[in-house]
Amino acid sequence: MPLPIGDVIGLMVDNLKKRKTVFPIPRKRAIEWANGLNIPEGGKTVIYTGSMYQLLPYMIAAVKNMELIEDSFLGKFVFMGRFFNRMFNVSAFVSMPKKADVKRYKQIVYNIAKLLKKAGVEFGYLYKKELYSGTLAYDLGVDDAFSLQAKRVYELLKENGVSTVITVDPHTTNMMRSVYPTIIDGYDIEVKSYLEVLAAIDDFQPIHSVEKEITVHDSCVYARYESVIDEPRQLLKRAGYTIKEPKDNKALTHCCGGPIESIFPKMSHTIGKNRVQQLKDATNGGAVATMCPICMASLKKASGDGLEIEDISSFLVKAFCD
Amino acid sequence: MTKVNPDFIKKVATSEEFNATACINCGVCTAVCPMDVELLPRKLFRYALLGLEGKVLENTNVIYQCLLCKMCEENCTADVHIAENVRFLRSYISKEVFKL
Amino acid sequence: MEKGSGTAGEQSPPRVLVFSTVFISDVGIDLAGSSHMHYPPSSIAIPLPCSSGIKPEWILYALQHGFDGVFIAADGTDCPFVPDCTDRTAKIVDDGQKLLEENNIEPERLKMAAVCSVCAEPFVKHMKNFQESLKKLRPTQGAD
Amino acid sequence: MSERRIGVYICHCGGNISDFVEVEKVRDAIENEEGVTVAKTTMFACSDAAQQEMINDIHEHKLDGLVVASCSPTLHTFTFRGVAERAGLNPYQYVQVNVREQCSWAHTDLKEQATEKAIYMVKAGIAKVRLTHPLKKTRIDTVPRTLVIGAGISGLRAAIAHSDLGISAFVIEKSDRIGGWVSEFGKMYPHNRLGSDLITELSEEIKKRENIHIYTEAEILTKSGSVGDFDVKIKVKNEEISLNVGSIIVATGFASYQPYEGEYAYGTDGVLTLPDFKELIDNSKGEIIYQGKPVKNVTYIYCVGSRDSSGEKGHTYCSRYCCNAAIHASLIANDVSSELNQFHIYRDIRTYGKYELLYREALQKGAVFIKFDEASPPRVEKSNGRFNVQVKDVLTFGEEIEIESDLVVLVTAMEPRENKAMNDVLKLPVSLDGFFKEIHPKLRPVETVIDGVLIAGTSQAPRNSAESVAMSLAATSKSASLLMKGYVELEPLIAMVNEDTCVWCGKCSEACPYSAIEKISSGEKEIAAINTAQCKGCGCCVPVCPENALTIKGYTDEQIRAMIDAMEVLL
Repeated sequence: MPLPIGDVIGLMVDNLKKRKTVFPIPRKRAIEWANGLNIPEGGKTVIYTGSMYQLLPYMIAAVKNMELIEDSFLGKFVFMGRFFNRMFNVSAFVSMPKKADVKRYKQIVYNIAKLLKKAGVEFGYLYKKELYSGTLAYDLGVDDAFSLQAKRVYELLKENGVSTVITVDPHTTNMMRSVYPTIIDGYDIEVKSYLEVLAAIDDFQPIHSVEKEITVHDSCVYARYESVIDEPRQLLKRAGYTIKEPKDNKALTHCCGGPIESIFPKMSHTIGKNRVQQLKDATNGGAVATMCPICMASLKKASGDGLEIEDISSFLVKAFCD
Repeated sequence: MTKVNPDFIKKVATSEEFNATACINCGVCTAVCPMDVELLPRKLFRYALLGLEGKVLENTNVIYQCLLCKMCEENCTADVHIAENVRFLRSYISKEVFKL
Repeated sequence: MEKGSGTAGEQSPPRVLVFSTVFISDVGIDLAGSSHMHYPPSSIAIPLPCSSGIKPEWILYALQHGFDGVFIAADGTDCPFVPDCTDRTAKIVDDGQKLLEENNIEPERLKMAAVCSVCAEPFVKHMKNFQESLKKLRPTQGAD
Repeated sequence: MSERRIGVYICHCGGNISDFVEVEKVRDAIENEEGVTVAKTTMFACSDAAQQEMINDIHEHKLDGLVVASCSPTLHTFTFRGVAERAGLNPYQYVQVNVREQCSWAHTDLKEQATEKAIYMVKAGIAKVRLTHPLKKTRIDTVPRTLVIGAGISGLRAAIAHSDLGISAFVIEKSDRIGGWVSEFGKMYPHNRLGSDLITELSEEIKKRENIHIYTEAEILTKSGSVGDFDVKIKVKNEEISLNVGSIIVATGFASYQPYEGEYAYGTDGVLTLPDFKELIDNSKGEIIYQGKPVKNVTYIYCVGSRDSSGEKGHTYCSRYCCNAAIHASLIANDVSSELNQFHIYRDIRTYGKYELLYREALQKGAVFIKFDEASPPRVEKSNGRFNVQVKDVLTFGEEIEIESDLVVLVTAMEPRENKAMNDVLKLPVSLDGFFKEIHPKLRPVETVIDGVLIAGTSQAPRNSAESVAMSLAATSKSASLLMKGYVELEPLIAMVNEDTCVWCGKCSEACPYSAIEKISSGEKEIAAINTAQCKGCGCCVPVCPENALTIKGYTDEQIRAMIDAMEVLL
């Protein structure tokens, strides 16, 4: 028996409305990736994480719990969680992330910022003020909650004088670049993915030589929603990697299964496995590069230990940074 | 036997945000869908267009199973905004059923 | 040349001369062909303006010169020339059958039916039935 | 050896003939026939190149006879007569042999026998040509007047178009008013003008003209004479009037299919035919009210009386106009009441061309289209004053759906009008569908086998008013090109008298349906003489002559015997 959809969504929506994020995590956890980078607070151009990478370890843990109760009688009691969640941060209790996961996802955002710095991009960060983009609420069709969140984000950017946003994941890119303008009148924020920013800087050249075959796993959202297809390839190529393409790629990329993980964990896993097979068929001892935290989590889970899967930024820092 | 609900047609099928009338029923969307669920998305949209609210709600699970990955949309010959339509059905259910 | 009938075991199909009409029955026969309806290829049509203009002598001549039967695909009531075409053609058939009898040819070898401009199916049926009934008759008397 | 020099061309017709008849074998079999000078096969005998080749051969080999073995003579007799004429060969020394419709297509199952049959047919054609003589056409002066039968939009428009060209038109209309169906229509697509306004406009235009005469409650009684010069008797109310016209335009329109009792609950209040529904909405303002109750849901059932593959109750053909008409009506209904819920239960939507815009508009306005299969038609039941329409939707692979409706509209077929009395006079061929039949749907779309009698509008096939008017103008241009030339040339394939053997018994004259045979004196005796303008070449006089003195040119005793002889060969 699948989980009661309405209640699972309700849990997330309640969180979004009350705690401004779907999976509430301690604020300091969300910003600790920036330690040691000396990124100024605020500024006209800011890096915007939307907490996507930082949330992932918590989501992985939460889904694990859901998976356990998906087929058990406990599934019926999810609504009770929703009821208590209004008073206590239930999801934070039930989902204790693995330390290794926290570290891995923190490192990715750190790497991205490092790449931007190395390329000479000047940017700030909103630290504790930064908000979740609301993407999950949007996907689940909870329009009121989403639009509330979108407006919060826009107000935040305006209050801090931000005019350009550099995003680090496809979902936040899509929300801030393509969806917000449809619900916010006069929306005037320029939004670019860090991959687009880096690819456009011709002077940004590698300092270490790398030799490896990398299979590119396009994110559905980057490839089909935002047409970010060439940039990751350009950067990998510039870095010196040999690019491999899986059977379904670019605009016809195969989904990792991640988007439905919070409601249909098992089905999501099957989709992930199908994709992993395609990636394995293309990869011959090399690695797979993802560019979305959800893709990475789904594929890692589906592949077990059989395949090296890393965020594209991890491969890029090896060539471009010291 | 499922009853047609004209109000549902007014709220969903003819809503500007739901554009499945352009569908030519070719079925490519269903063929390329990684979910491999017969109902997604062609038949589901057909239910919506016909005003079969009962059938749509009966399949709430399937509506949330969509990955919104847009593989179908990329291959759609009739330019149906499939992902947006699915999202619209979810938003309908969120409001009308889950009361969110 | 000789007629190939009479070879033991395999009798060649009866040859039928069809007198058709340019505006009506020939059009019906055309339709049978356009619709790829099959009838025995040993039926061949000579189109005339109107079935009321057929000479009984021609019928006798055909039966004496290699044909086993003559079928008049008459205009019937569709005739663009004369409203009483059926009666006129029927008289020709009467006269023709008398002429055949005088010449020791079975009158059954002459048959008439109205075939309209869309009578594709009836025509095919007539051809098949007429061929069958001709097979039951002895070989043509007057054949060379 | 014959002194004749005949060219024989055997057509592949792409593969229509050559796929089933070995044309080379046919050529080989006939090339040594007596009189054959040229024997060729050709891919498309009707192509310009092939025609030119024939002309060159006629010149080069001084040919005096031409045989083309190809398709039905109905299609290309005039084409190849033209070829002969252009090459200086008398067109009546040409014979077309129908090895397609009457051979290759009819015997696709027996290739060998089809080839043999084709050989006989071509040999017969050669035998016939061998006995041809040059013939001349008869010239008849035409009268610049036309008779239009039917005063609907097609007939009225044809009358005005004739008048524009200086040709007088007599319009006869069976009913007591002009305008036909269109005069009863409300808003029409795409201009949204009222049908009744269109008819008023035509009628005003006609009033201004002196050379158009309209007779209502009028019927045709008799017709004699020939193309260019018909004598017609008409009955107007109780009066008989004689008219002399050069052409006749038949624009008698269509009838609307009447569903049988119980067909989709027809006969129950609230089940309407499309014409009834149009009347209802044309007279509605602000809200559609049926029998005192407001209408909220309307369900249309398409193809009622059309596309019945069994042909038992309805017609087998598609009525073509109805998808457009029903959708257009539904949009007008939507204009009257935008709150209306409309359900279209269809088999295939055939809103061709610009009518597709109507379909789109209907979709945009929220109409629901449900596709059904002929094998499981919708069921209509009435309960508590409303209809419950049940249908299996093909596009959801047979989902059973129930629609509550206040009205059920049966989108009914167009069918041929009952015209027996008229057609007893005109003798026009009728197609399998019951509509009047043209000589050729593409090449001669408004002409009938009766020279000078043209068909227009829905008397010929189901079509909408725009298409009907287009056909009526096509018929007008055909009629006018005939009448404005001042004369027509009649086929010379008519009767002739053997003056030596004729002894004037008068039997031929009695047999002639056209009063074309008269007694004349020739030297010491009386003989029969043929009036070449009256004779139609039917041949009715031929078998009645006790002296064998009559014959039809092109169908002489010698020719028929020669054709039979040519086919008298081993099977």
